[in-house]
Amino acid sequence: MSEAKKPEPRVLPYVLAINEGIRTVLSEQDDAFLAGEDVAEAGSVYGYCGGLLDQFGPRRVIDTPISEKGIMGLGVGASATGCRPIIDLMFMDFIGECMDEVANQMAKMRYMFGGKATLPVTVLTMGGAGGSMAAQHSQSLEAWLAHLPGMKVVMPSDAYDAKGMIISACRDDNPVFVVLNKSSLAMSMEVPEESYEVPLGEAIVRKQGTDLTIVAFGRMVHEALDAAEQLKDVGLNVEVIDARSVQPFDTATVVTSIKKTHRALIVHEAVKFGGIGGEITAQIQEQAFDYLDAPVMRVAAPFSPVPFSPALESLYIPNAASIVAKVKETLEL
Amino acid sequence: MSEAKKPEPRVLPYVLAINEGIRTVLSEQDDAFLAGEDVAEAGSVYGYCGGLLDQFGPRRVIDTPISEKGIMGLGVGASATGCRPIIDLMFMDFIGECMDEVANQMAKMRYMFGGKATLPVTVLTMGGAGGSMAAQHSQSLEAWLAHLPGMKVVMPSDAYDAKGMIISACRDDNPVFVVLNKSSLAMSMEVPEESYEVPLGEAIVRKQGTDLTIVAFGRMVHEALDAAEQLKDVGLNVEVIDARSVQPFDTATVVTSIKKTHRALIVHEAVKFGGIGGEITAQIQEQAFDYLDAPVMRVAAPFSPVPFSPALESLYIPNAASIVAKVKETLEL
Amino acid sequence: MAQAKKKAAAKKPAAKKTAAKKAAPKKSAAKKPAAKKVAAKTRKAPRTVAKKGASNQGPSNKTLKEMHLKMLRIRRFEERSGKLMEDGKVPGALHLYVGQEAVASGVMQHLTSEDWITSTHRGHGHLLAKGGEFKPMFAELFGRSTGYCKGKGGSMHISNMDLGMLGANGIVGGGPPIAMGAAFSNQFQGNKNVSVAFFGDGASNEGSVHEAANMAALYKLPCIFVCENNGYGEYTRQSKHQAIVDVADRASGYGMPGVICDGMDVMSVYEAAGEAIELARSGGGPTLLECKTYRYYDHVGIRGMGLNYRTDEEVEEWKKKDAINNFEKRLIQLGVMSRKQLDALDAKICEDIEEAIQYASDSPFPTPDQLLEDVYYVKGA
Amino acid sequence: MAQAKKKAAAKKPAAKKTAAKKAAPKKSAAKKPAAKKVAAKTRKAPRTVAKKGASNQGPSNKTLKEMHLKMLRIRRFEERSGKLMEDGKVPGALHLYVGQEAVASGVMQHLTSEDWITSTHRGHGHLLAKGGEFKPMFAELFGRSTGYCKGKGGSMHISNMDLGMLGANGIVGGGPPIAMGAAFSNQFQGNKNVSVAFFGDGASNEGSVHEAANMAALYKLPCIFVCENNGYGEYTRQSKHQAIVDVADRASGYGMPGVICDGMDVMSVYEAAGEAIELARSGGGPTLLECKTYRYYDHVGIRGMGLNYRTDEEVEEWKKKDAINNFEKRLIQLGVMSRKQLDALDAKICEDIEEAIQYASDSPFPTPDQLLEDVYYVKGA
Ligand SMILES: Cc1ncc(C[n+]2csc(CCOP(=O)(O)OP(=O)(O)O)c2C)c(N)n1
Ligand SMILES: Cc1ncc(C[n+]2csc(CCOP(=O)(O)OP(=O)(O)O)c2C)c(N)n1
Ligand SMILES: [Mg+2]
Ligand SMILES: [Mg+2]
Repeated sequence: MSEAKKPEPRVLPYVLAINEGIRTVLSEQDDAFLAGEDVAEAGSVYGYCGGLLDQFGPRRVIDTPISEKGIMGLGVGASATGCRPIIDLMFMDFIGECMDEVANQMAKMRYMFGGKATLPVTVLTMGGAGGSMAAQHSQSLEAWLAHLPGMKVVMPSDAYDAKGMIISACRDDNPVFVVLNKSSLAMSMEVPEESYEVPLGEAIVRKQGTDLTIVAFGRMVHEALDAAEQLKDVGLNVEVIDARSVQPFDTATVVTSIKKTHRALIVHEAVKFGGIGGEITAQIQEQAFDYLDAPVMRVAAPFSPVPFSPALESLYIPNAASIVAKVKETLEL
Repeated sequence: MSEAKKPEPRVLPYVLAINEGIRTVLSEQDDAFLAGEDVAEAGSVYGYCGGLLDQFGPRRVIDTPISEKGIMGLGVGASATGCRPIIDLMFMDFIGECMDEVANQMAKMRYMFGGKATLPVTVLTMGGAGGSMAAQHSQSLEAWLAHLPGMKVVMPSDAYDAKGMIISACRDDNPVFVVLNKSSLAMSMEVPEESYEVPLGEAIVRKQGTDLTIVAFGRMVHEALDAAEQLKDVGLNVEVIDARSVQPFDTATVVTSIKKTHRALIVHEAVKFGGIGGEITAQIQEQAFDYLDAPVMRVAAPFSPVPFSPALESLYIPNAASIVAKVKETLEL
Repeated sequence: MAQAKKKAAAKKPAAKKTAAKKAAPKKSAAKKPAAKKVAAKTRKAPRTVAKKGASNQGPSNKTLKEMHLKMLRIRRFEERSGKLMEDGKVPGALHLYVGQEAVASGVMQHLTSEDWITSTHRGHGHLLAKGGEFKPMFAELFGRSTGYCKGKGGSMHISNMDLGMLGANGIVGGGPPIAMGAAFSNQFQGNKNVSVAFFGDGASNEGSVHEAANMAALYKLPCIFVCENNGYGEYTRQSKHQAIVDVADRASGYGMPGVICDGMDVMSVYEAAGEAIELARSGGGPTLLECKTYRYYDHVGIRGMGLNYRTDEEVEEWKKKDAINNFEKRLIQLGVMSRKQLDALDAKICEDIEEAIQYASDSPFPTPDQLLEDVYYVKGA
Repeated sequence: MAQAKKKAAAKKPAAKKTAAKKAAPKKSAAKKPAAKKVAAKTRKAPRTVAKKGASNQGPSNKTLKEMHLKMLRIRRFEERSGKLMEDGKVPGALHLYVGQEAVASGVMQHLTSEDWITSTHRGHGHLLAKGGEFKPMFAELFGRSTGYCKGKGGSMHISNMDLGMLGANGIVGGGPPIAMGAAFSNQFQGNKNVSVAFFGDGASNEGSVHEAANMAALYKLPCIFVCENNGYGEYTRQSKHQAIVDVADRASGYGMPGVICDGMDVMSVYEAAGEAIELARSGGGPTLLECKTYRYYDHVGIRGMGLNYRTDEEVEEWKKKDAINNFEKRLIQLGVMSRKQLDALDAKICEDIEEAIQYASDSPFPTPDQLLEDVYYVKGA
């Protein structure tokens, strides 16, 4: 940490990048604390809070009862009164337990109070399927949050963004949900040791291309990049955009790309019907109708709860293969 | 009621049509009961449960504590075990208090149990703005529910449909949310005394037209019809479809219409971003891309919580004027 | 009035041991399963109401006058608001506090603007007692841009952060988790401020109250849970929404003291709240304070829906205990204020109210550009 | 074992008056604010554990053998499941019941398949005790189409409606509101069936449990709330998640009896549960029954995350109270079964388990077309 010469590029898995993001925030901001179920002594069931209790002590790293309404209320009340809470909601599926605190209090308090309350609270939560965790531990519910004026929602797809977006979220004076993905925990990449921000509300082009634009959310970015690789074999050069932020959504970056490629495919892990893909599709055709050579298509989860059996779950989750197939369909290949 | 000759056409307000819908169900189904906050002795704060306690007694018309999780759990547990509960959720905004019971239990139990549980439960709830009820008593959150495989969601726009859809919902062996609109309570029309169904999952063309298709949800149907009337003055003949059902959504009826009119406008009261309009837009352009002469447009609430002040609320809620303006924009008039 | 107070004062002082002690569960569990009852009883007993320090001598005349002023301001504000609603001058729903004035006033007498409170849908009284001013309050009820929330909140979200008032709340049970979070801030910041969550008997059945209470007790937060038991949740009387008579009975289940006071007697509230707040300020953790009270008006507005869910006799019976009438008699008796002074004060309040109504009526509505402001905090904006 | 039981039995019988009496709140309120403590104490006292009818003579040998069989089937099933998980043969999360067998077995001994239960994430034991069979259970854990849920639910949603088992639940606190709803059905239908909600000490802090308990007490539903207090919610010990030692202390706050029993002693559970269930069947309403117990394995799987949240000594201390070992000794002592018979039974169970595992392994996975089946109920489908 305190080496004299510039450290070698350092590779970190997503899980440790999350850890470092929180660690950085707690180091930089005296008013910040972390609270959630099993985040302190156990270091979170995913391990991403490991060592935080030791470093920052029980005043700032707090185990809570299994009381999501209480936990989210803690985030609302503490952030409105001068603290900068980081609230851990273990599984995104549990948001139903505290949706009132999220939707009616956290998201709305500033507006209802005529701008006189400011809630710098960050909620970390884990979405996504992939480990046979079944219907109540696998959901991607970002569309619910994005429908809530007042709330920001981001979905870091990799370790670098996970750290940077946690830092940005915690510096933001608005409530921000950082939706992580449990199937990405072991995914490694270079992550700087120092503190840095990844802006909220900005998409990023992960791969340049000309034939079609894929807009992917969270872990699906990697499936999209895989698909792009495979599509090279059939002579297709697709562009891949990592949406990164769901709310605010960076329509400009997406539209710019589509004006070049004339075709778009939205990919998310959430159920297709009512998922964020519909919103993005609507915005694309509102803003780039004349540029579209094909309908905006979507790859997303089908219309069922997440099944337990690996045999079904593997069919359920969008992947490179289903993306490739849909790209070909869009291009009428 | 027991008159010999056929009764005169009878006009009933929305609020009494709801009442008659529930009354019909309780008369027809011995296993049905109605439970909710202040539904029995007070007859609901909207008055639509008036007289039900007297007619059916306290065994079947039940006041509950202010415990939305408990109430929704009652609906889940009782419907899975042989009853046919009608659960009243006073304001749709309160769904945050019981979203787990709705989303993780009610919507998913059948699937998680491999099809071996059946939940014939109907939830009545009141959405919509218009009476300066402010941010926590005015929301339209049907998009959340429509994103939940297992749940049916309907939005009757008038008294006839309110009665018929309540009856259909209660005869359905699936969980159904009937989302009513509080600004429609006094709206009257002819409603038959006898029992009848309005199918769930079927849209209906309310006005034939050729120049553009408006797909409207709930109370917005009437604003759309008003707009259609006003648009006649500028020589436009728009078709108005009452979506009626959000989930399942009747894409076929909508697409058929658009193949005729080549233009579409979706109108709902919910916040535009992440609202159901995005989903419908996506489906329309997926299925009728080549028929569209203009982007599918949307009229919906802007990106803020519902404001209290009548001065702001009147700007916030979509109405005939904003629909007319958007139609003209779509047609580049 | 004095009677109820004395009864409360007669309660036995309980051992000072804190409720939240962290014994290993298995020990007391399998080894002596019958021990529960004893332990629970000890924890359950309310602490003594005998005063320390200044309050040992009873409140000063200044305090008595302040509490009276709080109550009267609320009463007149609410009466007038109700009329305005009936005249169609206040949009939306208006839940009035008339009858319950002693609760807000007795509790708030111990608080400064540094202390936080969360309120309910019935929030005007709390804000007024916390220092709310007539002008921005009426302006808010009228939906004007000069209101405390620029007209965006209205009655159900009226708030003032500078006064430590974290908002009325349209969600029953919405306040307590937020108050608990504010109390957490106080503890975290190491100050001596407290947080008070007001909620109703009906709200006590919401899961949110349960979770907030458990966490407050666990962390020994400076959080006071004030249940205003007015006997009804909307049109449902307490016996139809819970199988208990005293909400305070729930305190022992969280490991905090449960105390009952006469919510129609501002002195009873003042003393019980003072104890609880002092305990919280000194690190002793939360208290559940139940105030038995009554609302004179209907659930919404004055006459409401005109339902027969309670009898006129019941209302009249409670009005005999009227907090303001009885307290005024006492102030006269004690020579703190004369009838004439009281009448003058009343007249002045009414005058201020009319002036505030005029101010609010003359205030502009928010402009269209304000619709989309205040959704997010924007630096420098 | 016997000691704990005797202590429980020594509790004083309380007045038979029901908890949920509907006194007008204002009466007892403002008039006599101090009355609370007395009333609460009366309501709080657990009912006597002395048995009526058949159980007066103690359970029959048949009953003893059935309870033992239940416990042993659970133990062996769970041990084997844990191994299979470690071997990578069970996908997803597996929360094992080893250590807590006495609770499910003692409670379920009183139930038929007409009675409903809701379970938790730790649900295999409840299903087995309710009559669950090895084959469809292993098949479900393996995600096969022959499983109880056709492989769609897995461990966390395993269920069987025919056996009256309304599902394990991935949501902590998810079960109690559903059990309350099932109890409502029973009352509505006028039958004598009951509903039992199992939940943990950790779950007791969820708002859902609070709301369900209040409603069950209010309506006097035939619903028994069985809290399996194993001292931990995941890796957080009870003293770090609530400021009370006995979850049963919360019962009085709902107006229902709170009873504690030794969850490591199937006889203690059997007796306490018998009382509560009998009360519920006879229209006496709900009971909160807390069973002090312990899980031997980690929160998930056998070894879990390998955290040091509890000591080996603590685990060993609890194992001395092992429900099965001690009960087997007693069965031998009483001459109900011999060591040889017990060993033979054990061997047979293990054999059945291996056969079931084979069956499950040989079973087909669900086919792709099953993915979108069972989302809605479709008539005739
Ligand atoms: C979550 C929620 N459920 C229901 C309501 C509707 N509602 C508003 S006030 C009220 C009664 C509240 O009763 P209580 O807590 O006793 O307060 P009181 O009105 O008596 O002051 C109800 C049911 C609400 N606003 N929020
Ligand atoms: C609503 C919700 N919050 C958190 C979790 C994660 N979780 C699963 S089990 C568990 C601990 C439950 O503790 P307890 O109720 O005591 O049951 P035990 O595991 O001890 O049997 C937690 C926190 C969950 N599944 N659901
Ligand atoms: Mg009340
Ligand atoms: Mg536990």
